[in-house]
Amino acid sequence: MTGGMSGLDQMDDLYEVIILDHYRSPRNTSAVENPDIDLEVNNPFCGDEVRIQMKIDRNIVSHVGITGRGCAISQASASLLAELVEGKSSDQVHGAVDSVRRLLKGENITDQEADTLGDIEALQGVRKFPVRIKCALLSWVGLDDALKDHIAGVKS
Amino acid sequence: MTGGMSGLDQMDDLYEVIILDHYRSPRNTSAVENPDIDLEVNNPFCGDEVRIQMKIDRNIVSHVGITGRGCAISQASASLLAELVEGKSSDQVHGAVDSVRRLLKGENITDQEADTLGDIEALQGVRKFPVRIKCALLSWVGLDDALKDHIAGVKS
Amino acid sequence: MIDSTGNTVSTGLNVNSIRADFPILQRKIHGQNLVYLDNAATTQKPNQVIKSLTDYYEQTNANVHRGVHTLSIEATDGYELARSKVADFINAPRSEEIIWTRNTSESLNLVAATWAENNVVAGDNIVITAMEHHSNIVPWQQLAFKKGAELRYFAHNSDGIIDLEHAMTVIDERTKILSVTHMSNVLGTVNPISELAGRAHDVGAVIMVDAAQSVPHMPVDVQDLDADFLAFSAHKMLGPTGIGVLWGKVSLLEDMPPYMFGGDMILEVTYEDANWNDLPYKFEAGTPNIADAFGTGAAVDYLSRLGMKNVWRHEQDLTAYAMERILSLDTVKILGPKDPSMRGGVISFIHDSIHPHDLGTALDQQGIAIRTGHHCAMPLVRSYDVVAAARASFYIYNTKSEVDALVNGISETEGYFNR
Amino acid sequence: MIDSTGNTVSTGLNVNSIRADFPILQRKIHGQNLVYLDNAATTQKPNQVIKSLTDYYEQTNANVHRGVHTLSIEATDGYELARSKVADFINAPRSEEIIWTRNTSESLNLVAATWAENNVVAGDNIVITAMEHHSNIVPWQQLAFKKGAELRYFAHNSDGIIDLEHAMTVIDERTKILSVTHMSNVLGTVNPISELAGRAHDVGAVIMVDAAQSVPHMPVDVQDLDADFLAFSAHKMLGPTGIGVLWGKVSLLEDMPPYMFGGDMILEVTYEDANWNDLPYKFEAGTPNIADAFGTGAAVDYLSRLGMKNVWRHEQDLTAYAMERILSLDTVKILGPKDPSMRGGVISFIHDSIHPHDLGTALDQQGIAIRTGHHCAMPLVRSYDVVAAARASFYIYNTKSEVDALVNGISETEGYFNR
Ligand SMILES: Cc1ncc(COP(=O)(O)O)c(C=O)c1O
Ligand SMILES: Cc1ncc(COP(=O)(O)O)c(C=O)c1O
Repeated sequence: MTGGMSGLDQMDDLYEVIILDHYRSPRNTSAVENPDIDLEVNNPFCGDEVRIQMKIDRNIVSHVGITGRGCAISQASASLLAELVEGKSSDQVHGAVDSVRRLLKGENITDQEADTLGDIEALQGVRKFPVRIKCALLSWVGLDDALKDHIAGVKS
Repeated sequence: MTGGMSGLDQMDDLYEVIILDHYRSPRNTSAVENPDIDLEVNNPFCGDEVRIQMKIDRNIVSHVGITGRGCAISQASASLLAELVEGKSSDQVHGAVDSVRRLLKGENITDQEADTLGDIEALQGVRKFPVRIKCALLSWVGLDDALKDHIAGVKS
Repeated sequence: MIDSTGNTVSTGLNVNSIRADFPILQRKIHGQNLVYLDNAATTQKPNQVIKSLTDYYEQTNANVHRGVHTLSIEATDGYELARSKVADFINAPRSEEIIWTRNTSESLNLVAATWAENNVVAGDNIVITAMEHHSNIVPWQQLAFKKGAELRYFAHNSDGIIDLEHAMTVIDERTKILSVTHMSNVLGTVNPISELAGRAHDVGAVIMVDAAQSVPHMPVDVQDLDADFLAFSAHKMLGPTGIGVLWGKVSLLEDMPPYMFGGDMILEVTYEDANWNDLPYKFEAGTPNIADAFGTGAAVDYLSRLGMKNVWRHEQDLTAYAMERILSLDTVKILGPKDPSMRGGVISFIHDSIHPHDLGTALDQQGIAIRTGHHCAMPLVRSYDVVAAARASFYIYNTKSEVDALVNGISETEGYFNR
Repeated sequence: MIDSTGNTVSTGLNVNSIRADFPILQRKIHGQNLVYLDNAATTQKPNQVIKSLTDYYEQTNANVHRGVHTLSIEATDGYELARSKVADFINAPRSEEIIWTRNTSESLNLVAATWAENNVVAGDNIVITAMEHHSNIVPWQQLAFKKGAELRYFAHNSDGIIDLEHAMTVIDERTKILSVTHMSNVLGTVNPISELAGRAHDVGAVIMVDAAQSVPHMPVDVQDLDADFLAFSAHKMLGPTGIGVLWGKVSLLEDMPPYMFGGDMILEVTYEDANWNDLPYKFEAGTPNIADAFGTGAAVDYLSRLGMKNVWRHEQDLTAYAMERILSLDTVKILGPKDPSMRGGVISFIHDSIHPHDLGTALDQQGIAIRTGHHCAMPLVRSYDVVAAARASFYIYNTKSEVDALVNGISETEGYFNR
């Protein structure tokens, strides 16, 4: 069997070069000292686990560290997230999560959103593999919830 | 539709003339005073009920009274039972119940058994209608159990 | 309007073309055409439903959920699509409110063993009607025994119409749950669910609807009914055996403990403990009845295409005709409402000289299938001072000429036994 | 002996002719031939089983029990015939010991909620292995919580072979029930049931066998095993989804309270109380899954015709071949016994660089269906320090060339991810 016959090239949309690169060399993997947010999210069905640590300075994500184990999609997605959120305000993070959600649902995103997401647009290939969407969203949804809780906690 | 077209004549084996006669004019229906056995058997699924009262003198059934409501088969069978058991010993009754059971299962019975059963052989048409066998056996099985219990009670 | 074959065509159902969808209607019974009038027990299945099962097994079969392979993904999608079809069919607000069970009986048991188990305490009461099916009596009886609660019945009149005033007094502040049949499988009575729901909610109780005989036969809208739980079986509505539905409000379902444990209903398990998956999976332990969920979806499609209003009108029409024809015999008494417009297509009757069992055998000889006995409603049937009744019940494929066959069949039987 | 197409013919199974009975094997997945290796999740169905369902719905369909009409009588006879076929298949002494359930999970829950509910008290213990499926963990966990009893596990070694000596000490005088998988759905290990049964009986405990993975694949004789209860699912042995079996000894079943209430499980009901029907009906509330009982009978017929010894030999042969081929990859580790003769046709494996989920997607692109994840045995899978594994599992229609396709598929996937 050759690569062509085996049909694996049909997975190229799922496993974009950027995705595989982040999977193999995840960014921001070092632990964060005294994190304001320290979160473990997992999808027990697939066996994906991600740990997200962050420092928040006046609503700005100043430092992110991400580790985990799981499939290429969940781990690359978490690494892309780490890259994006550093230096962003909680509102900006929330907006980005929203964009990613819509991107994966196959809804249109604006050019401006696309600009913000940058490399993350590579995740859109996951749409063709609906069972893998959960993997892609895992860290985003977890982070969004944690950030909201954190902000609410600081305010109260 | 005529009787022939409707196929009802195929029921003639089930509703033998003797059966219908016993159904319409059941024998031994008067209540027994101070019965030694007073038994109600019923099949709630079909809605068949039979009450059996008997006096037993030194192992001999001296007097039987049977009442009930239910389908032609259950009621005729009970009436046939009443006719047969009067004057019989408990062993003879037990033997007759056994013959009836085998008759309805489609097993062979001896000429002597057939002699004993007499009119009761008319029940054998029920074989072709297996769901009705329960109706035919209702009073026989109940009586057999009750008689055994009675004998055991007298002995102990 | 009645066409040349005696079939109703005025009710919006084309019965001739419907009949062509049901292979079993070609069967001969004792050499006669099958006249199937046992629909309250279970209905027959159209080709469309049978084919949905065959297609599933020939093309899609796989275990659902969590599979990454194509068959598993397709099976999961189809299984969930069927769930959302059922949700639409009864106008459930959300698809995850539809729990697949084995049948109506399991749906009722599930609520008794989880919601009621958690909410009913000694001194409380549970209220049902005096015309319930055993499946809507015994789970509550047992729960009441266990909890030291009281099981209360409210009355109906001799026509089988429930006494709303009595109901309003029976339901009181200690009532925790009211469980009521939407339509009686013996009397045909259709009960006023939303009035009862109003009263239940006023006293802080919940209302469960046994819709085994309504969802198959009339438009049912859980929001209109103002119900909290509702149960029915696919096999009574053209669908396969072995699958039923419990609908419940999300807010109630979320607070309930699981009924069974294992497989898909779990989120995480350690050697020490476990926690539960989201709705509806929390209530679906082990491999579900996937094929029959597909079949239920096909049954819902079939009925939706006909339109439930048309189905209901057809049955009412047939019932009115049948009551008139049966009563013309003079030897037969019909149980339940005299006014056909107050009832569904179920007619239980008692012959003045022929026992139901003998009548059933004699009709079967003529190809006519009716049910006889207590119809799993012994206390009700006995309240009419009989231990058994005969029952004819109709569905979309039945015709007036089949009603005629029934009436002729009874006459023939009279002739036979009076010979 | 391997024929020209690479199919095993030495094991007494004619795999080519078997394959012709399974319509789904003609399916193309992403343009490739389907290679179905997810049989431990559910098996495919032969025409004979599919046809039994179609025949039932086209010719026989009716509600069972107590019907006097022909269809109901035929449906009842067929339903009971299927029960006795199942009894024969596992050598149950009596047909009424076979209770129809939805699946293995329900069978296990039933025993936990009835027998164990009645017999386990605070301070008692329940013993299971550390390799159970969630369905054989969580019902006991919950019961132990409720009763203040202890749930004990006994160990297995790194090869997945249980430690009998340890088991003998874990089982003690306070053990009320031992519930053990006959064959692990992750490791393939076949456990020594009769030894465990001996120990259980010595201390006065009963033993329940989770036979979900054994009855479909090997000869199982409940009397030889010396078991008290045994559970399995039709869908894992060529049969339809939505039906399973609980077998139990009559003496135990008779003393157990019912699990669900309603419909057929009742002998008599009054407004005040109810009493129960005989076995097996006491445990079958409501309209049963009649059609799928017919289908289960057809599945049992199919397997009996092949002979369970031949089925087992075929799978062992295939497993030995597959282990050798997979291990030749060097990148893959196999869980469970290294000796193929000690295991059934289930191979769970872990790739040293490709996550099971990615591997599953890539194999699916090549038409190969495997399962990935925790296989409903989270605690076990985690004990190997992973959260997920890939699993290939075999059945009567699988061939050595399909094993080759799997191995090639893994290589292709390595190539793809290392590009
Ligand atoms: C060992 C074992 N036990 C129990 C089960 C549960 O079977 P079901 O999902 O049919 O209830 C399975 C199936 O996954 C199994 O493999
Ligand atoms: C009113 C009513 N409730 C409940 C049931 C029980 O339904 P099932 O046997 O499908 O559980 C029936 C069916 O006989 C019924 O008619």
